[in-house]
Amino acid sequence: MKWLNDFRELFRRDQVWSVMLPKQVDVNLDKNIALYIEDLNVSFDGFKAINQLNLYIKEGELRCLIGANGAGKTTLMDIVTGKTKPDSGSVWFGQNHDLLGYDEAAIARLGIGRKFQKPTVFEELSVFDNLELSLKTNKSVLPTLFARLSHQQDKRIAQVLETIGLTEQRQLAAGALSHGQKQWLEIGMLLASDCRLLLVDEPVAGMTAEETEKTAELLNKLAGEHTVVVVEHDMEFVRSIARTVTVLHQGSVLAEGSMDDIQKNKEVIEVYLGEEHAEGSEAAL
Amino acid sequence: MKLFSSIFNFKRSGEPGAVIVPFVALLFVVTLFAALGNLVFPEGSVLHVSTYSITLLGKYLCYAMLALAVDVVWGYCGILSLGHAAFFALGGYGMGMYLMRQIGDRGVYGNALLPDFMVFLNWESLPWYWFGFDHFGFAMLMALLVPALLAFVFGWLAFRSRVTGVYLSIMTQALTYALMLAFFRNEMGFGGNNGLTDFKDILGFSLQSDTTRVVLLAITSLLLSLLLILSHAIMKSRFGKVIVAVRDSESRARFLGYRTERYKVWLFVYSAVIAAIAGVLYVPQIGIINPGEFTPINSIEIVIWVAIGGRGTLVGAVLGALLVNYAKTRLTAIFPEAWLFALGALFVVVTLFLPKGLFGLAGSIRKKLLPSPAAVKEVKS
Amino acid sequence: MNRYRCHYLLSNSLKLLFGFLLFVFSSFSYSQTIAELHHELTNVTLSKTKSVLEKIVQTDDETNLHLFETMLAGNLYFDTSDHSLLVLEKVDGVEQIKDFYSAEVRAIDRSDAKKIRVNNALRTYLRASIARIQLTAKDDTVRKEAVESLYKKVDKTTFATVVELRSQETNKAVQSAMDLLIDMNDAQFNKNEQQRIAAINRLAKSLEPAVRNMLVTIANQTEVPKVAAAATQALQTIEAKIGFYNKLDTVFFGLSLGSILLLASIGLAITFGVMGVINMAHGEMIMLGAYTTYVVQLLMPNHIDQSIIVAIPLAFTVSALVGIVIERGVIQFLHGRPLETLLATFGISLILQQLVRSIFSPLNRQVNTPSWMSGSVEINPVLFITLNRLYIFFFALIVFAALLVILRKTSLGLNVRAVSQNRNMARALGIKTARVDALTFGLGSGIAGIAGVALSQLTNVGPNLGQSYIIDSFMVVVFGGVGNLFGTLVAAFTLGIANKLFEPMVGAVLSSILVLVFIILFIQKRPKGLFPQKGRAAE
Amino acid sequence: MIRIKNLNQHYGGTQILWDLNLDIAEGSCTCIMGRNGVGKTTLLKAIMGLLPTTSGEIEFQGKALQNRSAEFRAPAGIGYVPQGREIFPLLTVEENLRLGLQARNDGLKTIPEKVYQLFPVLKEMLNRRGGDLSGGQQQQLAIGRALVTDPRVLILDEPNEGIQPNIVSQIGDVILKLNEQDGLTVILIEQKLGFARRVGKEFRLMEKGSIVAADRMENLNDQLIRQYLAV
Amino acid sequence: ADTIKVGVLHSLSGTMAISETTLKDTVLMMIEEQNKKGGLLGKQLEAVVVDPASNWPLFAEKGRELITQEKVDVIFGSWTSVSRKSVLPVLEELNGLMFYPVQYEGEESSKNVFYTGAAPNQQAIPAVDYLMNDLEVERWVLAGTDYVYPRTTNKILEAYLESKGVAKEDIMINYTPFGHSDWQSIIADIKKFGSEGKKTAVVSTINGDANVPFYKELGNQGVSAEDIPVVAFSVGEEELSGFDTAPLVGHLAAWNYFQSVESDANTAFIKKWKAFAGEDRVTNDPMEATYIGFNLWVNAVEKAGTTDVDAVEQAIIGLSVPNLTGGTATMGANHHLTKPVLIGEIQDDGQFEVVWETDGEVAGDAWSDFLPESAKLIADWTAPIKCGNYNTETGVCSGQNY
Ligand SMILES: Nc1ncnc2c1ncn2[C@@H]1O[C@H](COP(=O)(O)OP(=O)(O)OP(=O)(O)O)[C@@H](O)[C@H]1O
Ligand SMILES: Nc1ncnc2c1ncn2[C@@H]1O[C@H](COP(=O)(O)OP(=O)(O)OP(=O)(O)O)[C@@H](O)[C@H]1O
Ligand SMILES: NC(N)=O
Ligand SMILES: [Mg+2]
Ligand SMILES: [Mg+2]
Repeated sequence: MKWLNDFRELFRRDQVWSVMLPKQVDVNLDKNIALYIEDLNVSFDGFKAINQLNLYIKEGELRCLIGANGAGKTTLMDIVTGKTKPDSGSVWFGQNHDLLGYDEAAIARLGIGRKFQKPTVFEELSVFDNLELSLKTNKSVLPTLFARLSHQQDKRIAQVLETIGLTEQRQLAAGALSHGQKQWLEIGMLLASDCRLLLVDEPVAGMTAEETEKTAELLNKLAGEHTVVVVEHDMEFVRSIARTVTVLHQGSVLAEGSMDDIQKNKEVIEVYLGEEHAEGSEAAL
Repeated sequence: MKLFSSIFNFKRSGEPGAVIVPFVALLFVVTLFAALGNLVFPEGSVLHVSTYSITLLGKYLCYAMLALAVDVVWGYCGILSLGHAAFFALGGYGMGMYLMRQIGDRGVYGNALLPDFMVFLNWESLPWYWFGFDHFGFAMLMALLVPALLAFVFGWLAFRSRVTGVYLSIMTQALTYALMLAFFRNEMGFGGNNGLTDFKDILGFSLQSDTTRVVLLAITSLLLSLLLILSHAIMKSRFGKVIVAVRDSESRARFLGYRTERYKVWLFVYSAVIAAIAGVLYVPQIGIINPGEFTPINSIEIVIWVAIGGRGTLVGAVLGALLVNYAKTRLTAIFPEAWLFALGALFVVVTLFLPKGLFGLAGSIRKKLLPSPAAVKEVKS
Repeated sequence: MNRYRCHYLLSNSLKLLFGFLLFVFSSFSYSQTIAELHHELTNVTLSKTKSVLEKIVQTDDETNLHLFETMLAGNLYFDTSDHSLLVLEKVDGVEQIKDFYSAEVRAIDRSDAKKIRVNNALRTYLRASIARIQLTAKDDTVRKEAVESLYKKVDKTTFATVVELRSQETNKAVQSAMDLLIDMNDAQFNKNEQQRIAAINRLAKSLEPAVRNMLVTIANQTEVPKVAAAATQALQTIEAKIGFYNKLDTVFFGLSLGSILLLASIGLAITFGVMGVINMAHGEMIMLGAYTTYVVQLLMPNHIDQSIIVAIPLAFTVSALVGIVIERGVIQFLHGRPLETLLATFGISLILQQLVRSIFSPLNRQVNTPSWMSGSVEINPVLFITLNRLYIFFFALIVFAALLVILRKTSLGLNVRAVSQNRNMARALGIKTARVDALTFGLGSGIAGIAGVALSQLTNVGPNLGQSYIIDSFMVVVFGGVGNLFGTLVAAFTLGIANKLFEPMVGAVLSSILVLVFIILFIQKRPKGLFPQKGRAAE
Repeated sequence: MIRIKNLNQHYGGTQILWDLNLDIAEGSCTCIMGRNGVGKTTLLKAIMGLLPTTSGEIEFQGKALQNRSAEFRAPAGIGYVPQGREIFPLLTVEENLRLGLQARNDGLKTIPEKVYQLFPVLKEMLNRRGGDLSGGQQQQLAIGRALVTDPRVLILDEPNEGIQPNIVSQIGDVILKLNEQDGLTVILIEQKLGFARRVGKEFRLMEKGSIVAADRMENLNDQLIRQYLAV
Repeated sequence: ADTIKVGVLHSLSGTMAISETTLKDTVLMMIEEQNKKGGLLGKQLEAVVVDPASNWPLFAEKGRELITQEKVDVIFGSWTSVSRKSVLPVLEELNGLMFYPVQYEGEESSKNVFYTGAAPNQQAIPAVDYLMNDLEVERWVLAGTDYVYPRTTNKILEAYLESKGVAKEDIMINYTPFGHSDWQSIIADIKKFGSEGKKTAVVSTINGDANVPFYKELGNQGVSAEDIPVVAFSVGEEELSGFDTAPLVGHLAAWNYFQSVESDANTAFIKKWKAFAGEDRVTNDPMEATYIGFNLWVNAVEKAGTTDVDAVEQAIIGLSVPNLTGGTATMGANHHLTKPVLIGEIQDDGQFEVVWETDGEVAGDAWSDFLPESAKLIADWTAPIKCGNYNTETGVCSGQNY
């Protein structure tokens, strides 16, 4: 009877027709919380990937999400960005946006950007074009058709290129980049998009120690103005950026706290860190 | 216009764009030459161009436009439409209906109101959907609007439901197949299998006159040039980049905030309109439109023209259409009983040895001859 | 069970019997008249033949059955020189001219033997006459059929004969056939109203069309209202049953169409569904299979019944080999460019079509149906299942099962899936991708060839054969879900049955259109077909 | 065991490997390092025969490989764990593993238990599609699959990418064990110095498509690191 | 020119190649023979063969090519009505000449076309008369492929049957798409329709490829000619050679020629054909129409002393040549021939046996008398009317393009 409800909706007197409402209301962050995730559940063919998960991310925070392989970190990001629909639970962006009711594009337009675990870029477009498409602009059809690269935007892209060290490859097709370069490009796309909330899945996989450091620096700089959620397995890296760390295990939160607390946590050591990375051990070879 | 400013900026725009201006110029020269050759130079003169060649050229150019339409969606957005002949045919039927109404009482039964095929099938009155088609403007509007609307509805349904890849291809094929069966039915009121034919004149000009033919050819050539330039401009715009991005990774584009389904729908509609224009121009030059135009094989052939020319290159698609159709004309005349071997072999050989089509071949020959400075730089870096 | 076949066997054995009898009696037994009549038969025009036959029937001569059957089969000839009757028979594909009476082979020129022509009216008359003679035949089924042939129309004397024979009849089936005839007679002509009604009530159990037509007539005769009412009621019972059987019929038609779609598309489910080659030459692989069947029949003209069994492995081999050549020669160079395969295979399909056109001419070729596949099984008078379709239905299921086993249980099956998903990684694991590709494409093509054998039994064997199935095949594979064999099975039967459900309502043309629209709309609901690839990787 | 001489390789018009020379001794455990994009993956692909090489020689156990097709190399004893995992996404975990069996020379028809001991998670997921696994799980599957082929030399391209820390150290243990106890030759591309130092016995540094430094791991000093690995 | 060029416009590929290739061969054979006789007007005939590939617009293009580029003097071509309709404007514009050899729906008479196949009154109507009078048929199934020829023919037949007092519910009409291959339901329906007591017959205008599956299903479902005879207008010897006719013996076809007809001309023709095309080849009605058309053209050219279209057009009217069934074919002023109508029964050797024929030749009627609008029209290309669609009520000619 969905159509009946739709129909009724059409004649509600307390509101104008939904099509006539202004398209997007800005995100309300009164409570200083950017992302609410409550009682979330997802299962795939009976396998529970996310299990009664609750998580709150503060506005401007840089949050690290760690957890065993298969704990559900990527799946969580999938849900927030609208790729996967959960079985139950709620995901709100600010006070006024129920993300579960939106599709991917709408969520992205709210200012939620994402870097994928497996680097995904537009392989046949040049590095430059990849960045151009990521810019924060009006992304409707007509404006895009008549859009022109402004001087500012051009400069912004140049800046990003510089940051990610791909200035020389700017006209190269993104598909021809090496794995690590693609990682950088994707980070660059995040930078260009100037998102409110960044979801970054394993940014330093395949990077050298020094590049890792540089990434950490970058993310630290982003935090504050942007809300950043980072998933990583590189503990050194996590330590270098993290203020709060959340540990996921089998789809729910196992522990949350500062890096030091986490590294002491017996359970976390057992299921995730192993002795090597436990607090007090010969840390970080 | 911003759109057009980018066209002339060839230094940055890479290869396909760079040849559009020369190609359009060539097209103009050929058209002019053909027009003069047909109208001014008498038969027997070396410069004479026969009416046969004019109609043939007109047909090729319509097909070229059709190839352009397919290249826009397939080459740039990866939407392999195996049903574009449907839009072409619908446009053609729109024009055909206008031409049919122009016959007036000059039909064999002398019935001013009804086309002949309705008379001998005992139709009492003109069906409602034929009304207005005696007005050229309305008929042209419908000839473009109906295919556009069909493309919109089909695209809106399919792209919104995220029907992609071969699923989409086969559905477009189902679409044109269903339309073909429907138009075969005499009850539909479009002349059944025989379709619409025996046209007399267009806007008062006799279709049999050479001048009309030449003018039609010139219009076709002009529109083809315009559409080529417009399509190029669109593909060079940011819209075009989004389209390519959608082809690469549609979901990634969505995560960047692009409503990819809308981009696809509009591109699809644009392409359908090009196909419809091609159909509109095709019918008066060919003199018949019938459901055979809807056959799925036709749509597959269009795709082949594009592939042979080089997809995603616009001019390549146009050249592919011209080449294949010229080859067909020649081969059917030279080896009426074995030309299919030659044509089939051509398809196989081009696919195997020219993965990027003829246009790609031209490009790589040029590269070999004069390596671009950019390439040299890349090697060193 | 099989009408033609029974008839054939019977007439052969009777011929032997008569040959023997004739041998014994030939020297003295012919009355003047029958010989004269036979002679007259060779001299009349087609329109007068019937009157001569009527006179022959009057004689009740022993040769009549033989004469009528030979004539009915179109084998009765006469010698133009002396107007003696001849029989033309084909023995192992060779025509033999025999003497009608002695059954001895006669050494006369074929052009000297002229046919005694028959037309439909004569055939009807001959059949009725044969039936009358055969009411006393030895064979139960022959007797039963003789009685049944009287349902439509029976004359007084013959009816009396039946009534008389009924008391001596021992076979149950023949008895009930006779009873039905008697009931029909009673229902119409019995003076006793009670008995009439009783007969009508008994007839309500029968599904014979003749019974129904008769009841309609009675129901419309209002002179005796009670009888008419009984007839109306009996009709209702019958119509209800017929309605039910018609539904069964539709289902069977749907299953049959489905099995043909399945056969046609199952090879494509491999080359396209599993390997990802948009194989426009698939239809031509089917065509090659059909032509192989034709060639096999040419090579063994006297063993049509066996030819089709021989054709199956041969068609598989031919199409598979051609498939392998295509794969090695063209498709292997197009890996990772699936759309280009469309182009190249389209070119190949043009070449193959033109090739058979050049070799076999553009005309359709005649493929005969083996006797064991022709005709139909009569389940009851309103429900027949044609044998060829029944066999093809089971054949399709067997082919499907075999394929499933190959893909699920052999390493080829695993390897082909691996290769199609990630060619380079498969190579890095030591899988011989070239071999896997060739074998798989060969398998898909070979199965298309087998489909050709089956289709040769139903449709044209001509250069366009493949064209007419290619669109349907793609539709089925896509509707079922690319890469899912089980989906292909379900899709084929769904589309088959849907088509046959729509057809009686809106006609064949609209029903095809409706099915297409249905598919288009369905795909909106399930963009990856009935059985989509699920999971993350399917994105 | 593997000897590469003057290897050159192009992508289209761009040369990636420049006269590359490399020697891998039997039983060694060599770590190849270098910045992003210097051509490490390209080198491994060339060894596996997945890319056509322009010129040069690749020798394995004394036999020239460069003209043999890729299919030949796994049965010859090279196990490959590619960068980016390259799992067959629509095959189940078990099928992914079973594919490795065909490259074995001993005709074994069942997946060796050893693999499950090393990566218990695989046993749990046997009937799941490979593509559904999490990134880390896929990585384990990729290593497991390479081990199923029973290789003489194991080539790993950044095997720890996306792996949880305790498993990383497990993988380190596994590699050490395979190398030291089973005598398996190992070539490893690794960006994380710590891990490289722990398991590698030798190192090779790459820059712009050539090997620019080669030595025992102990001798990997800060100067080299700064010169070739820093950004 | 030193040769007289004869254009052949028949599809050699695509769906119609099946039927049309034979006609191309027939023309080639006739040309060869004529050349052996010394050609025409002292010149050799030269065939120009093109392949319109079953693509209807291509007929117009190739027609133009033949006339303007190849400068042919006459064209033999076309099979389907739509292909003829496609090339017709070109013929009229360029004043070409074409001989069309296939039975068709009528409703046409062009100055530039001679129709040597049957009009509906030379095939359909006599066939129905035969069924009604000789076989006492009372119920009718009109089954056809969904296109103009069957539609029109069935319209005419429907009007005709109703005029003979057949009730509407005793007529069942069924259309199927081109190449229809699944006949199960339709034949089951026909069986049902035919089992209701009245003698039933099927009048089939099923065309081309759909016939083989149709007859196979007919045979398998056991519909015998004695129960429900099928009389076909588009099934000839050529079509029958594509299948096993044993189960179909007794079903009928109406044509103006059968291979089995015994006449000296036919025997000679068959012999020539077999020598030309192959021992296993058969002849059929459109071949006879091509034969007649060719001979008429040759005679007309000789009579006119030129190949000029206008002269030949006038010369040919009233000209007679022997047909292959022992009679003569005379070209009427309406560009249609006189033809005998024959009804044949299918034999198990794939031939037809004539079971009925008209007493003499029937003149072809371009405009059917059984369609209200068309009944008013006549075609007469002789003076003073000189028009293909002359309205006898208004006295006006319409629809001419030259
Ligand atoms: N579409 C799917 N179908 C089936 N199972 C799935 C699907 N998506 C995820 N899973 C399962 O859900 C679990 C969580 O996966 P997820 O990718 O979120 O893990 P993760 O925390 O990101 O791990 P990693 O650190 O290894 O990337 C895994 O066990 C995975 O197999
Ligand atoms: N398909 C390709 N076409 C063109 N160039 C390519 C291609 N693949 C890689 N390259 C280029 O080759 C160079 C080497 O790539 P490769 O993948 O070997 O680097 P890598 O050393 O493995 O880097 P990473 O540590 O990031 O994985 C890179 O500069 C890349 O841009
Ligand atoms: N004229 C016909 N049969 O189309
Ligand atoms: Mg993950
Ligand atoms: Mg790499």
